[in-house]
Amino acid sequence: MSTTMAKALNTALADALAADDRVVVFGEDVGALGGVFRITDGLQARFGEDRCFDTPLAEAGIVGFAVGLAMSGLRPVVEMQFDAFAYPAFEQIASHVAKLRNRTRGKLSVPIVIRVPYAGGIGGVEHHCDSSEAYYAHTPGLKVVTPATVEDAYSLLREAIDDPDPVVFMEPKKLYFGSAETALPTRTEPFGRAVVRRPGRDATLVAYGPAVPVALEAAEAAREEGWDLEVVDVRTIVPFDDETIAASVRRTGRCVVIQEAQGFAGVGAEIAARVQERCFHALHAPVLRVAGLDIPYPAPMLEHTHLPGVDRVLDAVARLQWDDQPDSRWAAQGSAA
Amino acid sequence: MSTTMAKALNTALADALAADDRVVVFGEDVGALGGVFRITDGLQARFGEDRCFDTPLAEAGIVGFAVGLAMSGLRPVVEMQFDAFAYPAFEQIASHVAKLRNRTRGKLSVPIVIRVPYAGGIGGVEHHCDSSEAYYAHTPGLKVVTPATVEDAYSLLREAIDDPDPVVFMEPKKLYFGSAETALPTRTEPFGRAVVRRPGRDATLVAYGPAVPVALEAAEAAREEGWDLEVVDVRTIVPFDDETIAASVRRTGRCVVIQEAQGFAGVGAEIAARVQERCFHALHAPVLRVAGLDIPYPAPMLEHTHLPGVDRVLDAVARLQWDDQPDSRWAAQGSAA
Amino acid sequence: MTTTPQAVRRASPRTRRAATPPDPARPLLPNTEPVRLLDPTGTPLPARADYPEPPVEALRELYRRMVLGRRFDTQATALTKQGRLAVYPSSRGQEACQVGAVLAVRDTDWVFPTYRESMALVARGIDPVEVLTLLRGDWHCGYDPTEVHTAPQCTPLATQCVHAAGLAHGEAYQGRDTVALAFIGDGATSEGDFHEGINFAAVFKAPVVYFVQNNRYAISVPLSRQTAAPSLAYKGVGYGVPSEQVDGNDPVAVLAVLTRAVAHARAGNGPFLVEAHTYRMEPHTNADDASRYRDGAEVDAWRDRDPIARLETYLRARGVLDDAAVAEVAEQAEAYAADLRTRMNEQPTVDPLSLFDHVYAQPTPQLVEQREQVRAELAAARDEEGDA
Amino acid sequence: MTTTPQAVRRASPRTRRAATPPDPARPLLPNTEPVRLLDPTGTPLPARADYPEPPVEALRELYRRMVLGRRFDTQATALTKQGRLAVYPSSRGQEACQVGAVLAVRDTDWVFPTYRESMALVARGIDPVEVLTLLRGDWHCGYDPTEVHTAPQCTPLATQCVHAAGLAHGEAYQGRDTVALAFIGDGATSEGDFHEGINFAAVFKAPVVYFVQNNRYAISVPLSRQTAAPSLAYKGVGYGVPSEQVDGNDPVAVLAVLTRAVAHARAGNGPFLVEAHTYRMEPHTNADDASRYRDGAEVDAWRDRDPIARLETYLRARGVLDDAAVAEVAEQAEAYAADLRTRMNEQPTVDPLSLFDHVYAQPTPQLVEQREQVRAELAAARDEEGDA
Ligand SMILES: Cc1ncc(C[n+]2csc(CCOP(=O)(O)OP(=O)(O)O)c2C)c(N)n1
Ligand SMILES: Cc1ncc(C[n+]2csc(CCOP(=O)(O)OP(=O)(O)O)c2C)c(N)n1
Ligand SMILES: [Mg+2]
Ligand SMILES: [Mg+2]
Repeated sequence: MSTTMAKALNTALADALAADDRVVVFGEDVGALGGVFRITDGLQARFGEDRCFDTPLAEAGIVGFAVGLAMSGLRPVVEMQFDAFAYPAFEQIASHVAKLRNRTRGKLSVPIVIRVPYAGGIGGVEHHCDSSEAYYAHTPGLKVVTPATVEDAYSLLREAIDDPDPVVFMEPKKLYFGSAETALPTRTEPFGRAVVRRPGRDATLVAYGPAVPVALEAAEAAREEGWDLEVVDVRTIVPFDDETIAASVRRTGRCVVIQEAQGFAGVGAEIAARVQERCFHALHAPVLRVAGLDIPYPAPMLEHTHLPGVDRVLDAVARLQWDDQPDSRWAAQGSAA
Repeated sequence: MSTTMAKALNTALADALAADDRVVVFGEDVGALGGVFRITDGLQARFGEDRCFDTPLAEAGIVGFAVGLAMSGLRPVVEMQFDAFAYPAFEQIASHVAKLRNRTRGKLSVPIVIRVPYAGGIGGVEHHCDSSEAYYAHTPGLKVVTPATVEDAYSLLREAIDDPDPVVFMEPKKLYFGSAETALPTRTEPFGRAVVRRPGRDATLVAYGPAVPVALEAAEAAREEGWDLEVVDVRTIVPFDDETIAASVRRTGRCVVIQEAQGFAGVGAEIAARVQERCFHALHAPVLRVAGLDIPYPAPMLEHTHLPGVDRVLDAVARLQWDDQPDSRWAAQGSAA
Repeated sequence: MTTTPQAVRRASPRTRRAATPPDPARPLLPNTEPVRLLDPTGTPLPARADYPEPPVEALRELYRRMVLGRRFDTQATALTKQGRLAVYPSSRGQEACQVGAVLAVRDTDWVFPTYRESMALVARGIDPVEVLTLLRGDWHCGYDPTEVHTAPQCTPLATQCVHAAGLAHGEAYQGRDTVALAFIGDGATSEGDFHEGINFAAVFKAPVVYFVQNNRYAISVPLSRQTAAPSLAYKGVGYGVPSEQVDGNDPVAVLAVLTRAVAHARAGNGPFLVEAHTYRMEPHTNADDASRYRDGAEVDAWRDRDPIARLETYLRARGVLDDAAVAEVAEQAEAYAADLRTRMNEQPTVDPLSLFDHVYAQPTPQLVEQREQVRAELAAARDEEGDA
Repeated sequence: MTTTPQAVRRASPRTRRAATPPDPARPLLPNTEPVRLLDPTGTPLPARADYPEPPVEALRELYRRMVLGRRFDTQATALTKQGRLAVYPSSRGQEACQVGAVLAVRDTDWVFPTYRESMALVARGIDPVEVLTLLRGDWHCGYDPTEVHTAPQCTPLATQCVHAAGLAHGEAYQGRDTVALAFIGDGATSEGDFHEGINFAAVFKAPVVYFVQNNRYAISVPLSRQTAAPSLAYKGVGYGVPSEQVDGNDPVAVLAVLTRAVAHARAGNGPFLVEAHTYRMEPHTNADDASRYRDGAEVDAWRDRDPIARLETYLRARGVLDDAAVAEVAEQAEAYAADLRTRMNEQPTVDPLSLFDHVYAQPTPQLVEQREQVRAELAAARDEEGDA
């Protein structure tokens, strides 16, 4: 039967609450309202005010409170209402959530899940569409996971809640209400495994979260141009699956990395750097990146200009030097050498 | 005469305060104490409590207060006492400092300088040695600058204070008390220009901030191995100088990027990705990175294990496939293809 | 004999009071009951020395702008239904606060609004189309903050409390007697930035009035989840900031209390905290479903405390407002709404390349590169259209 | 005739008081003067009903641990001079707070210390070498927090206030009557996390005692730059949290006030805020130069309020402490310091590869890769040594 990602996440939370008394779900408007995206819909009614509750409006408070609850033996799952509204919690996340296990040689662990609805494409106004995954991926001690399919949404969230380490669980807003023919519960590949969503011979598109559907669409469109593209879904940014991705690129010899976030010093840069480190002699062209512009996320009217779309992906694929001519794109600013 | 970077920064602040009434300097312990690193030493005595003052102990407050002061027409220069203690200000930095100009179509600008003593190598305890530059470099609207020489410390800080945009000014703690034979004031290359610190033919070492002296030392040591290495100092991470770096790598055909920060999704990844995008056909080997380990910064006794040192740089240079044999390093995990 | 008078003096209450030091909290604490000058029916309560009633002309102007404000608000809500606005947070029911507060400050003072203050901004005289620019889907705040002395509407909660402290201190530092008026909601007082902002203002004696509209909900979360304090106005004493609470649906009281708070700040006495007890009649935004967290009975109860009806009744009773005047204001409001409607129906033109203009004063080489890419894409798209 | 009694009644103070509602702030506000049971010379003040004096056995133990604590503190400072510690923040002068607070809680209660609380932790019975592990340059907190019910010493200021609220709520949720004792300094109360932490505790009625050691400085910054409030204890009312201030150099008063605060929390009444007025006699850390921001006269004035001398005088006067007992405690302290000295002189062995063990429960493939690289480097280094 048909299920949305929102429903899969909601069911994963319900099943986790039912399976383990130590699981508690809290945040802003997650109780009676069920969350502004309804991901916690019905949980308070079913599990009671103690297990699913609203807190004072303070994100550092929410995350720090979760740290304390975890110290007492619970398994908190907190919701940040929107990506940019997790920033007030950054110190708690970077200096405590990420480091407490290490600071105590594993005596204290912080099995917290921080759910972050992120990225755009939903016509949201300023501060509601940030792609903040790189901030967390660059912080040792955090796991960073982002589902692109309904099946993964359920399975990865259950795994995140069971995981002994803190997980920043990045939920692509624009995929919340896309649905798939699937029956819950689902169990997909574990953390640390990327998945080939579409096999192809000519080039590899590496994407995660909101960029995965874009990659698949582009691969479809590329067939007309005669390109047979492989699409790899990263799924878990930390831990990262070098093997699957390197294997794919070694096979295809070409690679484009796609992310919605602003490009500079983003996760896509890490992927591009890793791929060329590992696949240099298999590459026929540089690893190219398609990313959001290096600007503050622009509100509804112009978000389509910002978002990496099929055309930009195809442009990049076209620049993968099929004629084995060096890419002229950088010549303008490059030195003559 | 001999001058330390600390003195150069202190003089730059004094000269800026003297040159422009709108400049104010504040933060924690910057007044009577002159800052825990004495960078603001003597400023309050010379310019008065109005121009250089201590604030309540709250970093979001300090940065947000600076935003308000900038709105009133002043040019605030704030000190974050240590890198990790800027995290409480992350929301103010990412959602306001970085975006206010854009949100008001340039009607309101935020010419703030946020000084961040960062990185390690000084035997500091936990939370006092983070390398946080990537968080800021990934945030559009911020300029991110980091001096590696005494001359740049003065010149870049003066330029940062005069700049119409917010600048996160990252000061490598371990270089504070290194000195150079130079007379202040100095005027060096402007924002957006990387500088070749050491010319060489065989390979390019790209580094910034605390990694620059390491790169120079490594280049010196490499001569014994018969390698003539070029060293490029990035200086300003945002805006980034593609031309100088790409020109160097096109010349040498090999590149190692060095950063002290944990490697994953760091600035070094961006540099590596950019270099291979622009210089693919000139490269004889993949662009390699030498970075801090992906762990929380380890306190004094083990920081030498964490910090990228000369040996690690030389190891990387040795893996630049001088014999044109593919790097076997990744074979273990790589697929057979 | 001689001992008696001494004995008496020693025993006298006055001496005893002098012996125990006065409670330093007293002058900072709010009245235990919200200040109220009109009862809910619009009947005047006994005049009070601490909050003199504002002049009648001010009250008539207050009435006029509240009517305009409500009409603006209903029009904006209607525009969301027609898809002309991406989203709109209504402040219906909070007219006394929205309008009363801005009437208490000068044009040269600075206002720090949240997303909730669209009505306050039009009451301040800002072009409603500019006020709605962001909400209709553009990427900037619409108005020029330096011209209207009003910060962009602030969404990251409570962050504006610190900006207001800085702006106020900076203005004073430059010898100007500007006051900063910072709006904030009940929920946002739980954020660290509220604490840091009011504390900075107090320590630097910055002229800021922190105006908390306690409308009892933060989206769906009731006040009981935000604080265990007797009321939010009791937060001031912890910062050494004098505080007051006011009936937020009593327009006369709101204007009276804000006027005193602004005078306090302008006189160099530092910040002042005001909590207004009010209620949001509409959902949080048009996208919200309020039935999930509050029942109609509660809303109905507040309908009886309508601030506009309350003021109208009072002004009519005082004989300074008659049918003609009421009709004229209503007309003005309709004209205002009609003008807004027509202007909002024109689809604004936004240039994609403008996205690169204000990220920095000068775009970085990286942004120039990206702008050229977008420019090329747009050209290609135009060509295709041309071919088609 | 019949009217007279009524008239009297109407006029009587009692009726008038009943007419105006009681101030809800009253029960939450601290005493206007810090609670004090001994004067600075150690002379007992009149007993008070609200804070009964702790039993004499507790006071003798308090004295013993304060003497040990101070000896530990001077020893630690000495170790920095010998390069055995990377840094040490002394709490000399704050012994009454450091020891009095931990004696007020049970072993099963949780303590949330800052970098300043090394003395409090040894007073709690944690091995001093473990307490100093981080400060001697290792990368972890030394002790097992789950065994000693004590969080790692917290450096990011005020962040522990939120953890304490969460821990306390989680314990209650699981049916345990644990109390959380959160230490915090005067400067750190300016941080947003103090505000958010105490507010969460208040809203969830979590059993937390927030204990502010107001030692008048945040490194070099005086209290006047942290707050304009009458005193920090006045922050409680804004959260609905009862508060008290105490003379932090009066060990008997500190123990009495903390004991009541802990009982309040354990009884399910929610958090309690205590401010202790005290003074840091040493620089902020051994690396600090206090002469830059305070003069010797100020320090000398506080020397006269030494908490240990104060308690000793009192206990001797009460005849429950004599030369022999004092000498024996001094001996214990010397032995304690000597043991610490010897154990700290052994250079600890730290395995570089252990850096990878606890970043995650299982190292990521990336960390495994990096560990192998470091392993290889270490092997190579050993070989070179071998060759040499
Ligand atoms: C830092 C931050 N966290 C969360 C949000 C999402 N959010 C927007 S409005 C709102 C409720 C605010 O309630 P209140 O402060 O009472 O103001 P009101 O909406 O009632 O006027 C929330 C949680 C936000 N904008 N900023
Ligand atoms: C978030 C944060 N900002 C800054 C610092 C640096 N710092 C360490 S101690 C200190 C002063 C703290 O003063 P106070 O809270 O009064 O505690 P005390 O040291 O007096 O015990 C500062 C600014 C920090 N540790 N954490
Ligand atoms: Mg509200
Ligand atoms: Mg202090």
